[in-house]
Amino acid sequence: MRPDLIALLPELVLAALAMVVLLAGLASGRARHGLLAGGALVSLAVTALALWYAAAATDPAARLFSGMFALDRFAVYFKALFLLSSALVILLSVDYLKRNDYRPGEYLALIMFATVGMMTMASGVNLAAIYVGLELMALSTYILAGYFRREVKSHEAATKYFVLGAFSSGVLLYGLSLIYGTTGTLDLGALTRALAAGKPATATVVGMALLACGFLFKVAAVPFHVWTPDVYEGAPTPITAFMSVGPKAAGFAMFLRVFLGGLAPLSASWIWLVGAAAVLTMIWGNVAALTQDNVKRMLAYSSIAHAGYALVGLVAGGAAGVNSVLFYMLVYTVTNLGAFGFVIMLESRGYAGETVTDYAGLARRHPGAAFGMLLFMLSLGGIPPTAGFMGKLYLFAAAVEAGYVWLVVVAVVMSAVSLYYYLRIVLQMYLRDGEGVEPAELVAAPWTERVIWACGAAVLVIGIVPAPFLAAARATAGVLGLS
Amino acid sequence: MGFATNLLNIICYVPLLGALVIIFLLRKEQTAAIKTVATVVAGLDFVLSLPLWFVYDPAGPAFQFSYVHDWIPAVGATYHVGVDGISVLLILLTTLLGFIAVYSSFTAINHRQKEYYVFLLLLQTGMLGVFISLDFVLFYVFWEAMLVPMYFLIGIWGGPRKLYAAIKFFLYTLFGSVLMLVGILTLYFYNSTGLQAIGLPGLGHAPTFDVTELFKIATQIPPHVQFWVFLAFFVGFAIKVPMFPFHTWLPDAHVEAPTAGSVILAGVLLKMGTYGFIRFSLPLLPDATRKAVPWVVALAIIGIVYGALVAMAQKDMKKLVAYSSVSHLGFVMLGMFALNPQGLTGSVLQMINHGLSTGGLFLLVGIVYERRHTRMISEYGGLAKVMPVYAMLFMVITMASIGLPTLNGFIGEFTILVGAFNRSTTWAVIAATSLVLGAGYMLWLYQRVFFGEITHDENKTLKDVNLREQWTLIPLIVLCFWIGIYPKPFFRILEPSIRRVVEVVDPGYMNHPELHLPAAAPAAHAQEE
Amino acid sequence: MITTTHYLVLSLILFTLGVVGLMVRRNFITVLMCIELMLNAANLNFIAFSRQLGDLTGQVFAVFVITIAAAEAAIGLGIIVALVRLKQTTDLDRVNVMEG
Amino acid sequence: MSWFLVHFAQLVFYVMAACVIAGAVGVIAFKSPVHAALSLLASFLGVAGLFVLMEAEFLAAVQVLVYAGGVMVLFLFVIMLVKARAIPREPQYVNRLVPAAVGLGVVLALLLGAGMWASVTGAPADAAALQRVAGVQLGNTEAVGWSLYRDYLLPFEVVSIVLLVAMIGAIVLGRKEPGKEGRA
Repeated sequence: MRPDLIALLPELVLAALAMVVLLAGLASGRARHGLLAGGALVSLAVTALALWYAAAATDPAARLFSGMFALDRFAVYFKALFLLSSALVILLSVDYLKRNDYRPGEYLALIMFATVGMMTMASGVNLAAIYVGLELMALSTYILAGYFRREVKSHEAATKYFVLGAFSSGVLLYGLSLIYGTTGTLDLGALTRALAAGKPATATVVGMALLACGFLFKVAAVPFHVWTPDVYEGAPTPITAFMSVGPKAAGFAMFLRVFLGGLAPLSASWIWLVGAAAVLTMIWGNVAALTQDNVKRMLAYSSIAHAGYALVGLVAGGAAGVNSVLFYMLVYTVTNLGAFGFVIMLESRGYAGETVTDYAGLARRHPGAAFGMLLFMLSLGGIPPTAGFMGKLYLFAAAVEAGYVWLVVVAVVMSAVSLYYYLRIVLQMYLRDGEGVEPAELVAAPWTERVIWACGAAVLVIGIVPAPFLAAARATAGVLGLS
Repeated sequence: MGFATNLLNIICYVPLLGALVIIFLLRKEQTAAIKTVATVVAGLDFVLSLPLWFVYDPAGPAFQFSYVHDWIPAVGATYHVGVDGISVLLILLTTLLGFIAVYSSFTAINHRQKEYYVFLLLLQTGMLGVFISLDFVLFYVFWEAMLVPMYFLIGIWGGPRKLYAAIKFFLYTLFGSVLMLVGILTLYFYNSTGLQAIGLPGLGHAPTFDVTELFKIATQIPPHVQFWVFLAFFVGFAIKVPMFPFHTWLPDAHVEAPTAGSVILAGVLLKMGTYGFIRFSLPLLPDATRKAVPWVVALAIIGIVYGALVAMAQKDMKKLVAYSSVSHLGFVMLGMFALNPQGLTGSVLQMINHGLSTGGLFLLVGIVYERRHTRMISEYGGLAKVMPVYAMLFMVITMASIGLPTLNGFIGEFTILVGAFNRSTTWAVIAATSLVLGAGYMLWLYQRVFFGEITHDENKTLKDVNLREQWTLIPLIVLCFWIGIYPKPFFRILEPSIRRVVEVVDPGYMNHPELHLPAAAPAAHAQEE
Repeated sequence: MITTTHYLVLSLILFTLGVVGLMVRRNFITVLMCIELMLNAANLNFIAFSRQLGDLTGQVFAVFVITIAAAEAAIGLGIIVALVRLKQTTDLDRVNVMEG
Repeated sequence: MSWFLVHFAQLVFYVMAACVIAGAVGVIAFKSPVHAALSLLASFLGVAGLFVLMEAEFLAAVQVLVYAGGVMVLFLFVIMLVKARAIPREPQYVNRLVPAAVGLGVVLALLLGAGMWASVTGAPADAAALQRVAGVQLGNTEAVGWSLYRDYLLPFEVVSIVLLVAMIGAIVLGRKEPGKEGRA
């Protein structure tokens, strides 16, 4: 096979298998949820194998498909992360799909297509490839947000997500056109060379700013976050879980690649922009989360706040900054999926499951899962010995090294504030007895619980023995044109 | 790699292991078995920690029983534990109070017992970890991880305002410790690559969080860096101590916590703040420490007087003891920031004394609380008639607390005053005057509770302390007398470690040989292993 | 002489009109049209720059943009149809069952 | 003759530009979605005309076929489907229009005033450059086609998946869901 095709093998395999799942779904209708989900999981596993093979067979420095595509360690890490998060989301969806009797085929295929889009984004070294990957991911996610069509809230979520998402794509695209026009290229490497040659034109800076706005929207940073709470609350919980990890991580992959790679010579112009966004995001996300009674909304604001922390890593830049964001995305993914898994478990257990008070006394009735949720909340708050602490330590260390001590002070103070709302949930689960809050119906959610267990174990393991995971998130220096 | 190398790990993780046994092997109905396991584990831990006392060699290297293992090579964090004289005493205090806390909870805790003992044991591991860590990341992990079980102890088994108190405790201490993290990172990068973007070049050493490595650069850190790092550490430690004006979480947490929680909180947790100062701030940031002396001492003296005055006005016994802690810890800080061997030695000794006497006071309050379910002083009176043994025990602990000669408090306070006097007569005079206040509120408390007529009928039938309750107190009382009558072994074990701190933080001081303590051993050269 | 700048100014005006429309109109269908206006503005830029630079990239990219715009429109209209079925309205202000 | 051509091209540009802007204003201003859609069509066609003027014939054709032919029909179809009762009346949108328009007008003026286009100077490149691929002189359509399948193969394939997803989406979202609807 040609090296191009070998490098693209994971995407090709996943897209092909997604179509198979789609067709199988059409053939089997509403039945066979388990079988189809199993098929989707096997597809993701096969893709992971293909990824392993492709990574071994491809020169990380090669630029394939006429300079569009790179399979460096940065890309491989993010692709593995996307496959992991999509697999967990599918596991979290199985019980949900079955209970609500929706067609599984299209749903699973859309998640897989979105994953293809994300993988393209992580590998793209040309703005055209990144843009089409982004749109593939975004369009799939719009549909998924509105997939559960009997729910009014789901519609509201899809509508808002679509309008604001399309708007941000328009802004991003306009920025892209300006950058293209003033530098004459969409290739990130050529872009760096063109920008390094001299003082950038005004139009280039404007284009960069518009691009940054579009990217900040995709990672749900303030002031482009307004869609997040409504969409997260309204969308079906498995989809909310998906949106909070996969597309967000993909957004950061793109952000790192474009801003630290292609636009690095403009860093003097964008660093204050992104830095200001990081500060606003951390403050607003955490402060707004303090008053939320709806757990999904609270998690939405919390995910906004976490985007702020990750932006700190972007501002820090350098190899340490990039590595810390990579590691943080892994930490955030397992923690957040675990937390959403708990919400899903409660919903499927017939609790109202959305307001904080529904969590009263759960530690007694579901001690295992509640302990998992305790770990997730501590991890999101950055308390050792959980993964979240290691993630933040690494992230903040990178920023201190780069000299952004004030930014880190804001970040640590806000993460102390965040404990207030994470502990509210813990407080309900452990410190209240929750008499009178009984489940309406008991439906088994075995897969959801298994995901909670797995994520809980991962949170502890990464928190106590972070070295191998840090090593995996490393070795990206040089990839983005850094050393 | 024998017993000695792993001793600290064993001491630290035995409680964790016990907690896991209780979680996985026992059902929550098996309360007797749970109590037995918890007591045995806590007792075993205390026994295991005793070799430290006998084997630790004051004349030997600075840190002993060391164990180093790779942990996060990517950032230069190692799993490094080890103890010096200061930490040996604090570890012994922790294991002893840990055992007493478990043993004293048998009848006080009646619901969710399994979780209770699990959290108590986890807390034990966290506290021990703080005292043995010689790596900043490891230290920080234990420092914060320990908040969680304490949060639950207050929040689940606490008094009426437990939720408020638990969250206040958690957020206050967390807020301080996150700033400390920024300080740690600054030190870390100063030692290695520097903070390039703000024009601070580093020293170019291999990146490490190892405290013993960082000690070596203490004198090379420029003053302005020291200042900011000191400030960051100060917020973290001062909240924990707690120093005035960061103390407001303490009365709430103490009053709402269950008896064992209060014992641990007062006995060990507060010491973590003072330990942080003496372990990190003083030897790592000597210039900033010297500059901060007037400010810290001022706060310490305000704390001493304020704590005593407020304690006097309390109607609730636990709250009274809580405010007395603010006063006593002000004393500890005063001694420490005298920055001479006497002050520092007295300060460490007073940490132990406060752990013993205040731990004892909380146990004593807990005993009557279990019987009457009130802690209001006005609810009692004339208890000496119905509970003579209790009254006697209470008297001894009270005397220990106010510093009567032949008891431990006297030795600690006296040494601190000597140290303070060497620095400034004014400090010593103010501090000494406040001792009168301390005696005042404690004796007044004693008088109101034990003397006079029995005004409440319920009190007439109160049972005296039973055997188990006596046994929770007797070790404390024995130790109080021991330190009060024959403190020399304690001085001996502390002296070289204290000397090492003073050599860094006030090198000029050591040039005056006549100021040395009589018990001083020949100055062992500070050497790192 | 019509220079590239003429086209760029025109595209900027078109883009601004799209953004204004998006902000002031609450009818989902009109909002969708405004998004199309923004994409068209970007395309005008791409083609103008392509001609200025003598580089085909802009034109090729514009093909992608048009295709994706069509896909976006299809999905947007699908959401509208579903919305009308459920709530009998295309008013974005009334698509609100959750508080702010 | 060339004088005439230059002026004719100018005339065409201004007519088309007017068409584009008037169409865009119409989209915002018309209350009736049908009128708005027809304005949008005018705008699309104007853009297509400008593409021709810039010698991007292939793009102009795509613009007419996809937008004017496909997307517009889709819009009109949906507008007919949802019927008038679903269209909001928006009585006070003018109030919102004024501040928004003023704000964006200021931004626009600032951008133009800041010399945003100062770097774009000089005459456009030789049009023949746009019809050449790997040194071979072709027509515009062929050149774009070559480029699409050769240099831009990867995005092209991804875009084809995007279209597939859009198809799935339109079906999934548009089809009637059996069972109880409108559960809150």
